[in-house]
Amino acid sequence: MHLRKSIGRRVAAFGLVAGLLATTACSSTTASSNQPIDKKDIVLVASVINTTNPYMASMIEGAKALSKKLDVPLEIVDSEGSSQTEISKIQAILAQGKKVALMVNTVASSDAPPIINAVKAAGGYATVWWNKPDNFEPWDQGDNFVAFQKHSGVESGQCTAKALADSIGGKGNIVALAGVLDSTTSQTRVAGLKDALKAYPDVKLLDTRPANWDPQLGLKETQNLLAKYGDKIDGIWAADDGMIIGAVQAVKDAGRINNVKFASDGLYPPVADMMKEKMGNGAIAGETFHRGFMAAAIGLYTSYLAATGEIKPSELPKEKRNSLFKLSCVTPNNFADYTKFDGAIDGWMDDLIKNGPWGTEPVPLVSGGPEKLPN
Amino acid sequence: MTDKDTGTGLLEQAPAPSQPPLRAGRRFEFKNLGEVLALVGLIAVFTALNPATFLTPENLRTILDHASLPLIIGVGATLVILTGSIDLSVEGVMGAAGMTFVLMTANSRGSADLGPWAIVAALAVGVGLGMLSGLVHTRLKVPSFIVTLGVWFVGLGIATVLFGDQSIPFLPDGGIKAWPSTLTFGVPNAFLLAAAFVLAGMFVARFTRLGRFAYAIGDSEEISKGNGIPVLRYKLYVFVVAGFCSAAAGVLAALELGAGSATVGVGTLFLTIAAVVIGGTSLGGGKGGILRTAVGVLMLTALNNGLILSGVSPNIQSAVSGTVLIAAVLVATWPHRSRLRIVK
Amino acid sequence: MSKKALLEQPATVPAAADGKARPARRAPQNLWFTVGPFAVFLALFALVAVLRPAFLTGGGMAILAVQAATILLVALGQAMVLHVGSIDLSNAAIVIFAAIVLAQTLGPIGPAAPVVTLAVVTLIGAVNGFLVAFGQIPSFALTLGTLGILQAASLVISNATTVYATANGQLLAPLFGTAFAGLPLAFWVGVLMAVGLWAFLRFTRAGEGMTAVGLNETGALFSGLRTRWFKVMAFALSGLLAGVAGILVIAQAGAASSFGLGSDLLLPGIAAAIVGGTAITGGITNPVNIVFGALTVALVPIGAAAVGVTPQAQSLVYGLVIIAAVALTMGRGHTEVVK
Amino acid sequence: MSNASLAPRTGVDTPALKLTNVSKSFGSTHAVKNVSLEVPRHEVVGLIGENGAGKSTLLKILTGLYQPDSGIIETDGRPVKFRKPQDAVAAGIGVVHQEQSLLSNLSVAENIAMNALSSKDAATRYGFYRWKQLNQEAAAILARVGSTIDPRTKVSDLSFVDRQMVEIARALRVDEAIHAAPLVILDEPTSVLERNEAAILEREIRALRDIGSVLFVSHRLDEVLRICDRVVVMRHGEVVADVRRGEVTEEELFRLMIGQESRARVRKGGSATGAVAAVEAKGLGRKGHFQDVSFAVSPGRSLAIVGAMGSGRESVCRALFGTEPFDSGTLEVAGSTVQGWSMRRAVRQGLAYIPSERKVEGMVGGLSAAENLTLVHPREAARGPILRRKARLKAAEEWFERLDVRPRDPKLPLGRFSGGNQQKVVMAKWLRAEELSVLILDHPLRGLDPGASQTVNDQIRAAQEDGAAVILLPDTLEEALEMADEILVMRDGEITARFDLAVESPTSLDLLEKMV
Repeated sequence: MHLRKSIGRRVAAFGLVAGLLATTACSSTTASSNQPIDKKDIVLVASVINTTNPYMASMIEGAKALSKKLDVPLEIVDSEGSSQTEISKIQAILAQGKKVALMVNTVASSDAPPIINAVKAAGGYATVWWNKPDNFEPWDQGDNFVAFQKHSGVESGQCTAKALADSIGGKGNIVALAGVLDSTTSQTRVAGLKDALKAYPDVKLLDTRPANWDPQLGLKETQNLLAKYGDKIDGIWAADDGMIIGAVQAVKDAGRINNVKFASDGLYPPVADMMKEKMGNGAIAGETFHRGFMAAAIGLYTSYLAATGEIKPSELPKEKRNSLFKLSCVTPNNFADYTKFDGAIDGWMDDLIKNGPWGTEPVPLVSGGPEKLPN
Repeated sequence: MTDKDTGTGLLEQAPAPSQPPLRAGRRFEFKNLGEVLALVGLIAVFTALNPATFLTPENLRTILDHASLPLIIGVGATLVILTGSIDLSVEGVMGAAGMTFVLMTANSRGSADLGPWAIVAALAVGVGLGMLSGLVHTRLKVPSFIVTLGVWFVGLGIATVLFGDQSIPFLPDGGIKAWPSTLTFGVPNAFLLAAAFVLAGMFVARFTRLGRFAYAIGDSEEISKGNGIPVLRYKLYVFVVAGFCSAAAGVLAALELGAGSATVGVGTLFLTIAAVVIGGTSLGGGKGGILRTAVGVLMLTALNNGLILSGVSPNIQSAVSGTVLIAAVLVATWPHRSRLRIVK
Repeated sequence: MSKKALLEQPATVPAAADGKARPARRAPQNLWFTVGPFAVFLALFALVAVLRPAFLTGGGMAILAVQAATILLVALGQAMVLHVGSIDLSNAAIVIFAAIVLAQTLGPIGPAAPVVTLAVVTLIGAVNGFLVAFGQIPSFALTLGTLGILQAASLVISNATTVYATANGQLLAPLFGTAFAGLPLAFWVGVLMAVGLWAFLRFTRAGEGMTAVGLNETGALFSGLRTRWFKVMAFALSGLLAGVAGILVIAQAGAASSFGLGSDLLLPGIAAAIVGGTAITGGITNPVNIVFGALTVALVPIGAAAVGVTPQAQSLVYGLVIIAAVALTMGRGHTEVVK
Repeated sequence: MSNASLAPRTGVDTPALKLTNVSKSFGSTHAVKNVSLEVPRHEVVGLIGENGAGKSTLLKILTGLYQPDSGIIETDGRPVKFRKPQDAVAAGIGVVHQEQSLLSNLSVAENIAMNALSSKDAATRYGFYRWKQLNQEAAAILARVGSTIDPRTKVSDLSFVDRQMVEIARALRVDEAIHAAPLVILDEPTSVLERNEAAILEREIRALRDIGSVLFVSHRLDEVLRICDRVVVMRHGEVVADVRRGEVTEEELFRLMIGQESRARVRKGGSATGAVAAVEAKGLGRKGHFQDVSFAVSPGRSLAIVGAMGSGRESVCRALFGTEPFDSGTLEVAGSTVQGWSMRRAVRQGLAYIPSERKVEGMVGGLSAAENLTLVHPREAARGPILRRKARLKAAEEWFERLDVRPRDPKLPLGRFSGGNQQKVVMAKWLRAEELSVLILDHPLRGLDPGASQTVNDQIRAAQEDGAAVILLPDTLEEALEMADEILVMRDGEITARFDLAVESPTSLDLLEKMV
């Protein structure tokens, strides 16, 4: 109860705050100017979920490469896995009064509306990657929400499921590691997996466990599944390569690396190495190819083009505003076709600038969203 | 934050005032039987539900393997909680120490190869972070809850900075990476290491000043001070020990994963604290022990494993663990209920 | 005579510690207790503003207020629980639960949805409090358990996916769409709550009773106060305020999911309460200062990004600043024993 | 402590402890001012003074918790400086604290050795405990005070008296450390002991005198005069008298202590004002605590319950107030049987309970005195649920005046008042009730100096005259004989005797006979 005697001070404190507010009061402009922005006023902003996941690291790499090519300054936002942090950091950059061309890999789909609203209020342009609410469409939000972009999750699941099922001879038992429980990306990929397995009546999906995109949890969950099903497991599917890294380790520890096949999404460099080395007699049976650096650069470049006025979002067809980009299915057989890209990021950036965001191999635009789940 | 009776010792009797002095020799009292019985009951239930899979050597090895990290952390966490403080920095320290270890031993990035010194360096990081927690807590009188919360972020930050923006550092196959999962006497090395930590912790708690003073401080800091115990110094030591344990767990986790990851400790904090509480160590300090925590860890690990084996939906798994936690504490504290009991 | 010493030592008497605290230097400490959180916030804000003047001119304060709004509500609820000497680890899970319930009910029942949501989560908070007070389960362990249960409940009712508030979203739009003195209405809702709680603690018998419970529960019990119900009330308030925070989540994002926006408010909430001068031991709380605590906690990541700290080092900075801020502002309780 | 020699010290004439002009101040208050005193070998020196006279500060200086601002402390003729408690131990000073200072979750042996364990000791090697040796040493020391407690017992499993024995054994432990005669400081050890236990303690103190010397701090003048060879009186931080036992009477000591004449003690019986008993217990029992307790107290009358430790009288009082349950018999308040009895209901029925553990149970130290005063019965301090802070302050000021509470600032936290003034506020908190019907007092004078005791007793009488029924658990039998209209004697949970003081005049001896 040391609270008394302090009303005077408190009043003074509020006075100070009020003064402070007065200085900042006139700031939140609603002028969502759709005027082209001069190139030298633009700042590229790439917002990633964290900085330690290989996919995110690749996104950062791509953003940096594009920034260098375009000669436009870049800011990286690390969300630290938290929606709260993500939104506040993006807003902090907007608060500096710069005109941003943003690419954001949202932590959760519900983050998209507040981010878009903030960008709109600051007169910037944003492209959202991977997650957004289903009913939150760019064409309803005006030009500042330039586009939503992703690779098809269903396709990814189908791709890898097919490769995995084939590798075990169309017969056997598999288990699946999903991402965070409420993630649409994970859900679409699992839906794709299940859909593809319909063509393989002899392949049984024993169990699906969430491993939160995390290698450590991938390891633990795989250990549990191995204990539960023992030698019954012939294949392990994961919604992302982060988890497959843990799963491979668990299977190695169990001494079954030659008997279990893996399939997952992303072809991260470490997994690419495993595939290349034909680890465990070709244990990595299937992957998808798409790259964080490509996604980040496509997203940033889309926003950048809108910001400079080179494209006018409202005039774009719908598939260019809610877009699905090509995803390639990788097996040990066609693996060599995809190794060339990782070493040539700069060259790819040149292609991107030449061909535009929708027409650059190996990830051209294939169709428009929203993604349909298979029945 | 809890300085009153929050004793949760299963079947632990309330001090009976009229009792004649008891014969001592507390090491084999029946007090621990409550938790052990619960563990046995849990095993029985899951064995009944999964007759073919639960009680297999392979699954038991999996449980022991999964128990090893929380067991190691539990040693430090129990000591800290015995003094009446709490250490939330576990996951951060694990991340920082794990990354330090991976980057300083032979790895795919080739950053450095200091051989065994990498382990020393990683443990030093843990000791340093433990010391940071302890010093801020004891010297600046900031509650341990909030200091270690801050150090959690500091540790994660260190791990993230070390990770940088390069590729994942992998440990080469074979060699030290295979050690944790190699079986000795049919048991994974990781668990043997954890068992060694638990035994060492029990020895410290019983036979050293550090352990005895931790109990004393948890009972009453004022009285301990009056008895000449350098309270602040020993609290600092306890945090250093906790940092050491977390770092050791971080190294072990990195070895098991075979790669560097800033979030290598994810999920271990609440698991460990729940295990400490279920084991019957009082969050108020002064009551409980490391063996109790070990039993608590085995209970929770067996529970998680058993739920997966029984095919319980992952959506409600956290609810089952939460209910078990509440039920365990409720059952343990029910005999202590009284109109005057203060719980915080 | 020791043969039958029937007089029980009251089992809960802390053997010492009472009355030995000798708060010398009362006046200056008291002054600092009053203005500390504000001063720390001002200093940090000034630092950011000097290093990056654009932050000030670009409406940094408004952005800060948006971020601080939910943290503030969660922190106020946490502070009420800390005030009676307990802790609520489940209140961020309640935020998400409330957001999901609201998102699902907003369409069907419109304006009644927020009311229903608040009633449900207040009840959840009250159940927490009831189990602590009457079940005599330590709050740390109990709310750790309910945290798990609520997470599962959110996953189940949302079917483990994102739930959208499809209709009647305009009901909540003014919270972030309307500004007052440059700051969004949502923030002022939090400030209003803070002032209300301040008045509640200062001017009502129930508030004073809660203070008494936090300072010395045994003493309050022997004075015939309804100590148990005060605890239930504190937890119910925590649930209610978490529910308001859940409403803000929907107002801000229009959708909610189990691990989405609002799910990570637990630690910032506790940090904001303590940076706001709340004593973790109970009985010392100034809700108005928690406004500045929440602003400080919200400022650190924004400020660090604005000042240009590399992304990798930002959580390092966050940890250090929070420790320093708490060391400067926290309410050093009624005893000299710090746990 | 560079000068603590391990060799046995010689020279019987040098005092065990000598203070010369020791001063200590906190801010502008001089807690201890130019204190000089000696404790010679093989003597028991009494130290008395009102609360706040500086005794506790002096003790803290002697035990190394405080450092004096100036002055010299000598033990065995050598000047010493105590920077920490271990230094005092090394110099052969052991303390039995006023409040229990044992670590209840550790064993007896550890507690006895704790001071030594926390520095360097033979019972540890490189920081590792040698339990066997530790237990043997403890058993040896316990044997010296005639106790047979197993040193491996956990302290929380011990009875109160056994704990006191452990405390004394621990104070003796210092002489193990220096192989010489110890100085044992006993800080008001009898204030929490029952009379017959106090007798045991007296025997102990005499035994201690044979092996060392004793500084005995107390409030109880009769006790000091009985036990001590010399008495040092402190007032306002200074030594105002240093006299041998035969040279003073109790009244003179009282005058020296509080600087005024002692008021004559006159017993004044109450008179019943109503036909219906304010509270009546009929065959009240609680398993394992007390059984078949029956009594009735009418408004305006007072009942004292006496008994030794373990008599169950505290439990009875707590059951009356709803703090503890009872499982047999009935309780009637104002003529009607109570159901679902709880503290809250008791308070609403006009019962008041002043617990002996004042700081823990009786008050909320962190709240201001005014807030404490109106916590139970707000009356004019609140309108409905809303507090009226000004009205409250005014009410508090009136009570402060009436009870002479010092300092006269009801806005200060109650924890910062001295014990006597705290007790006055705690009394006032209950006396404010309009409907006060039963006043239960559990050791109301514990730890109070004579001046404050008188105020408290006056208030009890005043309440009684206003029609409250008083139930008193006195510290001493004299207190019971002085205050009560009726005395119940309890032993082992049962009533063994009743005395109506209007018709009979029992002596202390009569009561004691029924207690043991």
